Amino acid sequence: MSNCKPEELLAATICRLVLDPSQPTARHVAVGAASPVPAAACYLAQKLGYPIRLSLLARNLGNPFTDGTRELFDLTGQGRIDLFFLGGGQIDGQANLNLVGTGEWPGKGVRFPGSFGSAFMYMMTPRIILFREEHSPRVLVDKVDNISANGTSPPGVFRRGHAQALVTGRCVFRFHPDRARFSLASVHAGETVAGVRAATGFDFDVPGGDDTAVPETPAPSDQELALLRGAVCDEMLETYPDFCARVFNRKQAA
Amino acid sequence: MSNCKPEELLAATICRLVLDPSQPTARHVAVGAASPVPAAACYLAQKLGYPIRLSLLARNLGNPFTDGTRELFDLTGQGRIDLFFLGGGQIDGQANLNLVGTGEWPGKGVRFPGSFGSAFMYMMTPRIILFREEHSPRVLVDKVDNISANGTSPPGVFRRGHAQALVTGRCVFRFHPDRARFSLASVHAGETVAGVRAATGFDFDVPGGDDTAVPETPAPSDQELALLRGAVCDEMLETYPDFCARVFNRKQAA
Amino acid sequence: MNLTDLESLAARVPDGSRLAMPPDNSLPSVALAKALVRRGARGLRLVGVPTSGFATDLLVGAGCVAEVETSAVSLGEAGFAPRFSAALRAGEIVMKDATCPAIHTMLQASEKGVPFMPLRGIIGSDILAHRPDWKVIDNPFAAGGDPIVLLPALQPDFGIFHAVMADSKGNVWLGRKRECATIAHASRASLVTVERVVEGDFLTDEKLAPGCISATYIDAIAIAERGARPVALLDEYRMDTAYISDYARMAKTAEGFSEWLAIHVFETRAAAVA
Amino acid sequence: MNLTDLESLAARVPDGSRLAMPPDNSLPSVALAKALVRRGARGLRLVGVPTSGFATDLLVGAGCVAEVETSAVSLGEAGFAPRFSAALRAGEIVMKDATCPAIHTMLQASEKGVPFMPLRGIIGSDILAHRPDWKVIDNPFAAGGDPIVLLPALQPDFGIFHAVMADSKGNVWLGRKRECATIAHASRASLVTVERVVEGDFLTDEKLAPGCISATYIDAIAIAERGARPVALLDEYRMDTAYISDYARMAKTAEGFSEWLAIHVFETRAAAVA
Repeated sequence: MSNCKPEELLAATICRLVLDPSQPTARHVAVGAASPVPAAACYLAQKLGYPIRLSLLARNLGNPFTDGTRELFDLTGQGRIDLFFLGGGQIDGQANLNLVGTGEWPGKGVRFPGSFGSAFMYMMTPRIILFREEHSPRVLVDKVDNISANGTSPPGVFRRGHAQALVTGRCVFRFHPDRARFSLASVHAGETVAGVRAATGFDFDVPGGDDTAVPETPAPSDQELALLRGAVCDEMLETYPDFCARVFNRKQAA
Repeated sequence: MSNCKPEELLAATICRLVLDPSQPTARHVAVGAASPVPAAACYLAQKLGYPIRLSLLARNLGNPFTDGTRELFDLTGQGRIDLFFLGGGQIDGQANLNLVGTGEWPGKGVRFPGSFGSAFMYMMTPRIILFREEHSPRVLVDKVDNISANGTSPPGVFRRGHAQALVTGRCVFRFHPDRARFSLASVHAGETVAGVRAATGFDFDVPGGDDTAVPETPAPSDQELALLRGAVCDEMLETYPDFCARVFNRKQAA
Repeated sequence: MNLTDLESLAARVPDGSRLAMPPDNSLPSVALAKALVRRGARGLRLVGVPTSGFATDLLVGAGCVAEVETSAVSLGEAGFAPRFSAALRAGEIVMKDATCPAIHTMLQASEKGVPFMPLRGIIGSDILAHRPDWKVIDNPFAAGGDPIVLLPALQPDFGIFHAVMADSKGNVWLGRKRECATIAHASRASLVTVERVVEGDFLTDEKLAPGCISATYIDAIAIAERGARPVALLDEYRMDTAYISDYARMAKTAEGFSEWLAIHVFETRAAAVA
Repeated sequence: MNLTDLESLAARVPDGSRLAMPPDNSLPSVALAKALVRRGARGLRLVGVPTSGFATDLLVGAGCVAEVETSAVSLGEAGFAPRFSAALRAGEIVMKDATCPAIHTMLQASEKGVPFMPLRGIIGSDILAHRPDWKVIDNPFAAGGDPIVLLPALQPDFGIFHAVMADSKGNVWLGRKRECATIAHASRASLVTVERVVEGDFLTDEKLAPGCISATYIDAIAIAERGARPVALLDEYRMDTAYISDYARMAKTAEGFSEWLAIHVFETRAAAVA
């Protein structure tokens, strides 16, 4: 698997998190507009034979919603979306997300695009997988400057779920809502725990406190890679042409 | 006009109330499912040259709503419906409507179909014209057994309007929300004030207290009659075939 | 898609289920209502969206119904609903009167996943007085003294309606009758009858997609040709007023209704020559 | 129907108006945004439904905008919105951050004619902390201790969007993009650009009606061919990514933006050869 691209590793890794048998089954997964890697992960799960309904917000032709852009949020409110993906300009050690900007409100430092639906989706979806490829102290901070969406809620506040995991370009963290902390689940090939620690602005746990016990993130299997480059790419070509060209070296027919 | 049918007189009468210059202009009028006479009245106003938008709930083909049956109520909530028609199994002297039934709730005596949207429409529409062809002490009662929709509201309760008038097979009443009473505006040809009083279960005012000063309801003009029997009937044939056959003696082409 | 037959569709509805159904000016599945009568369903709680018609009278008459929540029950031009009226008089059903936009609002609250939604009007109506589950609060956005009604979310167990067609993916097309979309969104699951199933995916067709309800909401589909009959289906067929008048006449008595059931639902007896 | 030309449509929008507009994945009228720049509109308050894109960056850059209420402003693949970011940094606009379903909900409250509507989530987000117009109450339908957000009704002065076509009656068809219907219902009036006008009445066509917004909501219509460009229009044309990238590059500086305006909005300068 030495020729596996980073995006392929990430897609296969997220796919395993989606299929994690310790989690409630993901029957219906929604994927936001700018999320080709999570989309690839979900298509991969489908192609592996899991009957997941996948609603891609980014699809123009064949967009799954017939009640306007409101429908995703209504579906989620109804409890019909089991899993969603979120990222953030900043993510902190308590899994708070900042999509608004750095510095004073509303982003007097660097303004990010904005919260999108995060303040709702984070609390109303049973499972959330956080994904941010850039793993640096700039992104993974101790405390976000502004909270677009909070990682945990006080008792009594209606909330269906929390972050299941945070996947970055270097590693996989699990989130523990009971103590509002991340633990390191695996590091990607070529990364070390010390390296991850140096690149992370927040403090996190290592299971058993033993750095050497942290496993390497499993590489995609041959079957997974073949599916990603074949059937998954076929599905994604229309919606994510740039991603398919860059990662799978495939161009859409004119 | 001796050959004018009762429905034609009623339609022309309601048309004049719709066009009453002392009232806020009716730009958009909605007409409920079982209301051919009000529908004829509104079509007549259109054919007389008034630019009224008319939304007929009863239309199957070409139904004006594309957001489901909710849209009428949303439109009304938005303040976009200026005038609506209501009736009732019982109507009392304070303009309360009973569409639920007689006797104990929910109509242990005679059960009527139900309130439909009256409890909302009566309060949220700036102008309401009440229409009930049967004019008897059974229908026009002192106090309704059950209030489906109330004729007036205490101060502070959000309400856009009240009944403008009550049109029956015998007469036209005006409603005065300030004192929550009806006054007799006109009696139809062949009716007397005394006759109306005998047939009415509630007490009402006569302007100046002078029975002889109550005018006769004007008959339809030749132009109005011609329009009703021609252009208005053309519009109504699809939606109200039975009414058109009975009143205008016109049958739909097969 | 989950394509089954009409009787199996009816078998998916446990006794005591709460069913949301559109009335006769929308797309009721009269075919499924008849199948529920045949399967001997009991204790159903019907929600008329926002009113109730032929199918409700039929189910009530056949003893399938424990409760009706609606804004009106009527056979339209054919008059009052005879079996509903009789059951109400006999105290055989619980009646929860509402008003049309309140039904829509309670379903919209469920559609949105909120516990309640406000609605103007209603204050002063006896409907409100007889709905202890409806609340009046003082509008928190006004300076005070502005009462407004809050309605609780209503989540039916099943949405039941008839659509024109289904596609290979289990999406259904029913045109502008979007109250059925609200029903589907608000209900735990929907059971849908259709005139026909066609190949393809309506959601990829910009002309068809706007009149679709996606398979996400739909538990199972059965083909029932003329499944709305005697009610009209968009531009596909008109209301069969003779059929409804005939029903209204026969259903005036319990005996006449039984005879009608035998002919038109159980088909154990041939219809009398018209 | 009220058919006019593009510049007259822009002239109907007084300075200071609140305009609701869909973002780049829906049907923004970029043509009308450009006409508003040409007319020199000032003090506009833009509402992104539920986010904002190209047209918003353009209007902000041209100095037409006083306030932006939205859940995000972005050029999608082409990155952050450059003129919006610059104006925010310079304190030239008031920013009211929201979250997508909150925008929908505030418009739905207006659509329904209620002063507020509840929404789950949001509690704990700094968005709520910076919206004094949003309130938290204790859910009156729970036993206590269940806080929930109430959002006020938002009524834009104008809904602004681009549709595929209008008919002789002034109804417009835009397919599944129903957020535009919510915009139209919630706004005092809507101004719509279309690719073309066709004879007939869409509302009498069961296939077209579900994707229509009726003339009731629409103040005036102007034909603007490729009026969504550079944004995609359903299956009619695709997104012009080169056009957007070009914009994103030039709009990095105020000077580059002015040059872009001269070429693409005022057309006083020819476009550079690509």
